[in-house]
Amino acid sequence: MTIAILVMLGIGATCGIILSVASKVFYVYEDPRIAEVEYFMAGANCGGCGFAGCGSAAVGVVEGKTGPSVCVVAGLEAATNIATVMGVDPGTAEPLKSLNACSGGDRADDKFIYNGADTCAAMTALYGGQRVCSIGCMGKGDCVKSCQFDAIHMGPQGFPVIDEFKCVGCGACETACPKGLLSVKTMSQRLLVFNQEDHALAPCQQTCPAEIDIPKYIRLIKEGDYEGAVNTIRERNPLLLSCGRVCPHPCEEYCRRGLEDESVSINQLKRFVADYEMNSGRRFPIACAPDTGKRVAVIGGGPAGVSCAYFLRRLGHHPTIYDAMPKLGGITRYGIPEYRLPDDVLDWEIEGILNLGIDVNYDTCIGKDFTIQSLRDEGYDAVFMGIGAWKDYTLGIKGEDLKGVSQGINFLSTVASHPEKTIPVGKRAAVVGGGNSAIDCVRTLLRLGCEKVYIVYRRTRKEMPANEVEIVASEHEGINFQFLAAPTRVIDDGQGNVKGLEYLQMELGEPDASGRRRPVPIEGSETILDVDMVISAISQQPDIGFMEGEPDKENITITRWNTFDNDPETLQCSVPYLFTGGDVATGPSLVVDAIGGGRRAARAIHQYITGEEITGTPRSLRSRHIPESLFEVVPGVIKSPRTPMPELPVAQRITSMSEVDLVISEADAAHESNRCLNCCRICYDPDQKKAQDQNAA
Amino acid sequence: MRKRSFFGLSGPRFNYELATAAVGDPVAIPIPETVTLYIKQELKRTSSILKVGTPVKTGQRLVLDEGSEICTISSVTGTICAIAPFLADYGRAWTAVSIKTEGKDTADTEFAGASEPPSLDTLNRYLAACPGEPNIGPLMDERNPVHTIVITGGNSDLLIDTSLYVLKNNADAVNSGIEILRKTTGIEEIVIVVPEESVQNYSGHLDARIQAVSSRYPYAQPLMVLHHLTGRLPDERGMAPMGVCLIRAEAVAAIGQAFSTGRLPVEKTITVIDKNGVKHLARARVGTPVGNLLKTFGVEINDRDKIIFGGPMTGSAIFSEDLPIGPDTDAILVQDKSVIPLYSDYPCINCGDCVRICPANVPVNMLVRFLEAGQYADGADLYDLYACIECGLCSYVCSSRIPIYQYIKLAKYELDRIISAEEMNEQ
Amino acid sequence: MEYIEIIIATIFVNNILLAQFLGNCPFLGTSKKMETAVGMAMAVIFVLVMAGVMTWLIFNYLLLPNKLVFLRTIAFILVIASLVQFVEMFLKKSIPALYAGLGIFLPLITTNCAVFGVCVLNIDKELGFLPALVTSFGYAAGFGLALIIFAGLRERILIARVPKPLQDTSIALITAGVISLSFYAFRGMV
Amino acid sequence: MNSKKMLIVSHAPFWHDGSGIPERSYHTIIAALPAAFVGIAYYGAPALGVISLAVASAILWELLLNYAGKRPITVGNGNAALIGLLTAMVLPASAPWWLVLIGTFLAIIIGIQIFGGIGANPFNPVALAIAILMVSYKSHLDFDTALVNFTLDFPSTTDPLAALKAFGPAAVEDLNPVDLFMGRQVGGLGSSCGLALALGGIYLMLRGIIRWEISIAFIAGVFISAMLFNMADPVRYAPPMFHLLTGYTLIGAFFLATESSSSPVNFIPMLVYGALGGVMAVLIRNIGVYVDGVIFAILLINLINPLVDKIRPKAIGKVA
Amino acid sequence: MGEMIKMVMVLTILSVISGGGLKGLEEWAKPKIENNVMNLVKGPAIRQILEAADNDPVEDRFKIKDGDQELNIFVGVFGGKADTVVVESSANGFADKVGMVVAINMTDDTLRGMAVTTHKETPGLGAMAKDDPNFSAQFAGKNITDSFGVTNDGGQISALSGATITSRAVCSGINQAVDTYNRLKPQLQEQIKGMGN
Amino acid sequence: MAKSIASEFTKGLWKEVPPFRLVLGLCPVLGVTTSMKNGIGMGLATTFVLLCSNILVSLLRKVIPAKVRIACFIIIIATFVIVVEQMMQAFAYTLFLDLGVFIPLIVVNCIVLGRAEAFASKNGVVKSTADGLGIGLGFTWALGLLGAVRELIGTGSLKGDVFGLIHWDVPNIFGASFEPFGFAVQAPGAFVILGLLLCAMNLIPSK
Repeated sequence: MTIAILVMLGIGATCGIILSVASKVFYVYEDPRIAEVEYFMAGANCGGCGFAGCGSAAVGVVEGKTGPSVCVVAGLEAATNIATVMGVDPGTAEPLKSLNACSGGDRADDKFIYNGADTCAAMTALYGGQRVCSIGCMGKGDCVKSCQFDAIHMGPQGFPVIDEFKCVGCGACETACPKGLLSVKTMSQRLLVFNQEDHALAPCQQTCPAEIDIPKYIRLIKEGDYEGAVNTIRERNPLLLSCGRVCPHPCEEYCRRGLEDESVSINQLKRFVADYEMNSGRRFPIACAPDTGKRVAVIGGGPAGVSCAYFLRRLGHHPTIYDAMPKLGGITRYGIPEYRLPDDVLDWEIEGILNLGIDVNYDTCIGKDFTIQSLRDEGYDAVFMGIGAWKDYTLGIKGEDLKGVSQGINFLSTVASHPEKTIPVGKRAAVVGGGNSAIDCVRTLLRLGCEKVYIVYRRTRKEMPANEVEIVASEHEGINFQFLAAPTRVIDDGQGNVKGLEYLQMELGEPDASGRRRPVPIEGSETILDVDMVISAISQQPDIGFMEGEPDKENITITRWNTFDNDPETLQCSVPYLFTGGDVATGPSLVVDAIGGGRRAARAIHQYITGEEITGTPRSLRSRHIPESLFEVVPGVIKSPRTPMPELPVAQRITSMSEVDLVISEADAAHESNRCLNCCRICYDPDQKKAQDQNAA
Repeated sequence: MRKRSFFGLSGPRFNYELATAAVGDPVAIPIPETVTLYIKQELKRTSSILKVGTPVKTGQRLVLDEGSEICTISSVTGTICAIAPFLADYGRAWTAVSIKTEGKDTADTEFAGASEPPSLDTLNRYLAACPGEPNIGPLMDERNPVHTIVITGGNSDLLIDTSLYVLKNNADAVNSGIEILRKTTGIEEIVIVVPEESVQNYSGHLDARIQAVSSRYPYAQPLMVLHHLTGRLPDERGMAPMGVCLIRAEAVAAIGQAFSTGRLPVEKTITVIDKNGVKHLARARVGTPVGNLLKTFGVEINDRDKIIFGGPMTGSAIFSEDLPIGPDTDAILVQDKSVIPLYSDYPCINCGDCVRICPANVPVNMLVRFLEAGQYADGADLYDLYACIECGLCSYVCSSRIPIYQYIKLAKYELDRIISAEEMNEQ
Repeated sequence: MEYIEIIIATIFVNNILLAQFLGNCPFLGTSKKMETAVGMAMAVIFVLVMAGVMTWLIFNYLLLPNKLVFLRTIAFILVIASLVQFVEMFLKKSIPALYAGLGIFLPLITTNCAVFGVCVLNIDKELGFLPALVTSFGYAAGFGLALIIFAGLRERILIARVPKPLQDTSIALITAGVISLSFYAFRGMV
Repeated sequence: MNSKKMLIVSHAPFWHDGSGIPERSYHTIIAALPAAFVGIAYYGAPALGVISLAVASAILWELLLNYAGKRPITVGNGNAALIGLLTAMVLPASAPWWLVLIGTFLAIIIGIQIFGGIGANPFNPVALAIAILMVSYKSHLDFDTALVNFTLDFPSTTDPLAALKAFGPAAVEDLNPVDLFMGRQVGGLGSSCGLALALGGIYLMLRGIIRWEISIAFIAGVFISAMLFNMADPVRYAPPMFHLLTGYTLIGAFFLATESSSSPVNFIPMLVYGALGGVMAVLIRNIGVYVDGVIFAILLINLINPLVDKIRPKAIGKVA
Repeated sequence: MGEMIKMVMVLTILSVISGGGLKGLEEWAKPKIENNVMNLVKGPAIRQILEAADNDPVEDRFKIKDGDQELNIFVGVFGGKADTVVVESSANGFADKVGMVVAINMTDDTLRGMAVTTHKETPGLGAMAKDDPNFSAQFAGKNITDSFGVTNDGGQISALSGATITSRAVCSGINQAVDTYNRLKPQLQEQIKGMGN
Repeated sequence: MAKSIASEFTKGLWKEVPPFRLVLGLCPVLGVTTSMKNGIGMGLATTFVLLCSNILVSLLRKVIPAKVRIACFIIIIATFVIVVEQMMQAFAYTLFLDLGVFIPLIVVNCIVLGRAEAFASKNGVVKSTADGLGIGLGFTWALGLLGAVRELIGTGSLKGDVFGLIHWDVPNIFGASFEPFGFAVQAPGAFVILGLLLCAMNLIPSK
């Protein structure tokens, strides 16, 4: 026993002493990270990684020759730790995922028959490849071959399909694709993608102000993946319930099916999935990037502000909304009547967004409770200005100060702020204007018990800027239209109340710069409309009275339309920390424009507060279209009727504020989504081929 | 197409065409209704100068933007009818300018005013897009001075007569071109490389040193000539550091002609080889659609045929009859679908035919495996990618029918991209 | 003559990797590139000879006289580990050039069964000092030879169109199997 | 767009010499057939059975793996049939059906397919299969035991190499080289007739399908090393001609060592490769444990093929 | 410096604990192991070569000093006469040492038999030394005055095919056993006297 | 917590089972698996060492200085290897003879040292126990499987026992006329069969 102990003592002590002395004597400086990385490796020096031992592997990691998951023995946990040492994203919080832009594949036409090396790269080297579409997938699968993780396979349509669960975001496919169709992006980067000329975009997506990937969400609806569809919309538009109800859907104008048949009812499909989520009883989870600790003040809780705050939050920042009203929603709540967008729907939607971790200060008004400067002083890294356009233009005629004369937005918001909806209204009312808010006013008046309601508009029905559906609906509800009528004065009953509205009859003259024919008054055609209430709803402008008290007002430039001067690409104002969006940036516009603006501003703010260079989107496609994607004819379409929008019967709806437009059924949604041609830039799935495939099957 | 001989011990032997008396005079091709010219520059949205409807004259210099060096020379008189981006081989983004011709051919006078005295700038400005595409760029590169100008008198591929024909019949123009080059560049060392069997046709007639090379393919390939003269081949940095500038005989003739007449030449001599292998010589305006030439010689094109710009070993197949001939198109080769060899998806079986035929001693069998696997850098480091002189003989003999030459070109192109991307990153 | 026989036996006939199955992990790990394989082969030869000598001395002069044969596992591994670490540190500081070519492979050797296994085999066979030295060298050279051959083959296999489930380790093992089979050729030659 | 003609676009060159893998395979089969016919003539129906089964099963294995791996069907290139034929030719005529099946399985699947199909195999598939069979089923591949039930009209009814191994050169010295060359000896059913094999080999060399350097170097390697052994001790080691004409020497030299994907392509490496194979074959026969060393010798040279093939002429224009 | 001391200390203490513990374990296990070796390895082999013996040779064993080594000697009783001793021996084989037992008839100095006990030879080749009865049978009855060797080296033992090394090892092992026997013969005779009966 | 311990245990059984998923510790895998019995015996021996060393390393992880930790781990592992060696000689001597030099070689098995360094030196005792046991048992079944396959193909039968506790004897599974494929139990066969098994494992997803 003793000898054994002594021998071991000798060996142990000798080894220990030699090693510890040697470690001092032969000390060589190394990057300290090498030791840290090595600490997390298995230390078995097994060589399983292909490096000469753990030390070499650690050097490899530090020198960037290999990734953090190099050690096969130590497993996942060690990989995470090593990634932390290296400052590489460990791939848990914001995983990089590969994304395929082309959804054309086989259906895109060929320009020649290719014979040669079986790789996309080689094929692309010959006259840009065989596809006519300049960004079409070649389908030879260079990306499939490049993927070490078996996450890409060639789909049945001849373009690669990515398995998001297997994808680790290594970026091999991105480099492999000669056409640059695959891009590896984090969720944040994906949220901030804006349409560009060289993107694979369907005409509808090019048109959408919020740039929603419409073909994708319709495809997902077709496949029954409603959650996927909702998430697709949410990547671009947080207010899908509201937009599903109030959006005038410019996208449908550009629907390729519309050229041969009726266009796909895109907005109803959006509303269908949005309502599906609301009625399913659970909120589909929304992922947010890891916290960055940056704070942003968002002034105004309307669609622009909410959208901006939502995207900032998903990018990991901390937005705080300041709103003058007791509830968020801005114009969508206070300017759009209950029967179009019910309050509880809006509440549900906004709650979901605020649940992501957005703080709100209600009833705090800029100019009174705070200034832009005070927010800066509070330590916000950037400020978003989204107060909208709430100041109505006045008619500028005599008698506007009479009792019974009010202004559109003012009127609508008063109605909206009284939940019991018992606003005293006159018996006969005239609303001046032809826009959506005029229609909203008349239809609201009707519901509030007004007996006879006129719309007074100085041009004809054809020129009315309001949505066609709205006009039709108000016609159904029995609104009287007084076209080609220019109000000249409000008539006093002698006690300061309205007795009537005098207007001048007009006729259409030569077209003006906007292409509309200019109304020309007919001399001596004054007519009096017998009303006791007049609402002017001609247009609005931002109310920027608070700027008077703003300390930094010298530097903040205001345009002559009372909007904040900004770079239209980045929405940055004349002071670098201030960004803007929505009506206050553009003048009165669509809700969906404001949402798009909020996202654009969020991108610029993100760049600003993370210290990046603030850039616009290169080759941006804002309000432009890719010429080659606009067709004259669309061969292969078999006519199929568009799903009509279900509505409440007229008798029911004019007696209450309940919602007029109803949601389509699941079967109708399936039908409607099947009508989609699943367009890409220049290719699409013709119905004829679908029918053939079905027959064949 | 030449098949393998029954006894496989000896490799195939190809010889270049030697301009013989049998080659007749070129057939003049009428001026087409529209010509299309390429400006070798990407079209960014719109051009600031050229618009649809702009009138142009023959010999007018066309550029996309003010001050741009890259130009083309209008070969006809007419009006511009279309400007579109064009994607050439290996991702080169060009701009195609189509001109609708008018009845009368009016010559532009800008060059006549600028041609005296001849200078490198003038050459670069007006002649870079002339028939034969003189390679002026390297002569202007001050960081990498050129010490030798090599005029490749031989044809760059089999079956083609163009170059030697020009050299033989335009000796005067070539001589004055050489003189211009001497004068403008100050380079004394100008070498004309011709196949050895034809040396006696030229020696004494031409005002430069005549260097004979074997008339066996691929000894007149540009890279092979370069190796013959310098003992080296360009590496991944390209030709620039080698101090040698290669110019085709036709380009030299064009230079000579331009300065002696004061008008920019706009006609190109082309060898047309039809489906039966019959050769015709033609002269056509640069930019004439291929279809016009083929129609003149009664060549019918069907689906799945192949039209090739250039010769059978190094040419480039095109996808439409409407594509125009360029200033560098020496030949048009048409193949019927019944004779087109198809590539297959077999891997290399290591038969070694390629290695034995390779004039550059490239270990093609290993190289192609690495290239197929996409390991371009390893291929260059371990298996002499840059020793390849791009003759295409390996693909010609490959039993597995691997498009080896395509892989090699692709690898060089991809490596080039990687290197330039890295340089971008470093900056 | 005896030593030549030992060398042939240890390199070819009784190859440590292919017949004795020792040292397989680095065999698979370091054979992907020829450069690595050569470095590893050199490092193994270097260390194995040193370790063979050290362990032989320890066993015959320390353990055997004290009847502590059972402690050889712990004693050997400790000695080998310390030796390797010491040499590594020494090279890194004193001969950086050698370290870059050979030293970086040293850590792989601590847990290389081949090194430890050969030391144990030497003792088990009760070899004398010189035969033990030659045997160690022979085994190490055999290891290097197999590694270099394997790396040569593997360079080609790595770029071949091996079916997906067989790629990498799986096909490498099968190749190693065939190499091992080929070495049957040397059977009975000594 | 549709009215346009669809032209074929490919990269240069636009000519091809017309050679292809199927041609190579079929010509090699043609070259191997005479030797196979000699085997059938000597051993009768069983030999024919082994050959047909081997060829059929080889094709079947490849077909199965093509389907399993969802890869293009490659049996049309004749390579599987060739491998099957060669496998049969080295087996004894008495090989039971299952042995043939296992043999072709090993050759096609382990030998070629799992490495990625034709061209990817680092080892000669036939040599690999036979080597595995040799170490697994010794008795079936020992010609003396295997062919015990055959009545053969040969000068000696024992395997000459086995006799040499067991009893030394004295036991085989009265064997006539002409008889051996004509295939009148016990051995693999298609590998004993030197004449037929040499004819086939010369045909392949002339066609350029196999490289003459390898075959000649192999034969020279066998001859010279056998001669040296014989000179050193004629009592223990047989003369070179004997080694050349017995066993698998000639089939190895012409058909196995020359298999393209496991052999070098450069001149010097081919000579080294072939010669080393010949020397190893004689070494194993003379001092190793196996009766015939050709199979293992070929596997061994396959191993060093990637290494020796690195010896090659300098590429042009290369500075270093 | 403190850290260095700690390093050395920890290493040393661990070594010491390990060494001490293991020694204890070894002492406890030693008899068991010896017993195992006797019963499981040598026993069967010895019983096999001395199948005809009247006694159980494994029971009847004794130890004898040879220099500073202790050797196990087993005794076989034939026809009531203890005339056979079994000596252990080993030699280097192909992979590792080949252990064997050699039975020697003391009356006429011939081999009564031998058997391989432990080896790590290749299955099918070297391992046949243990498994192939024809091989070991060659030795029975040979006179120990001859040196044993394989035919290749000019001896009389035909080697196992493909396992010349193993065959050589067996021969040299027997030669060693014979040496030992010759050296210890007087003591052995002394010991076995009185055994049997 | 309970769930994570369970997952530490089960990951070794399937998701990270050496040597199929973590291609490590190959020497014993190839060397001793000529039969199922040997495979399981070797696996259990390794499991014992793995378990004990994991526990001890985990207990001592705060005491051991970082610079000499590898040396210390090696001492700990080597000690347990000797324990196994002695115990096996005392209680399963025939198995010890079959496994031969591979028992002391457990000390250089990458898996053992690797788990000690990568897991036990950074985790608590309970987790380390679960990890050691899981990986060890995973190793055991992998070795057993490989042994069984080789024994079956190479001899046509399965026969053996584990420390005399469980016996199995399945003769002539493929019928009496089966001629065993001797390659399987020889050295090269070990590589090839392990390679093919790995391929089979790759076909089964790890989730």
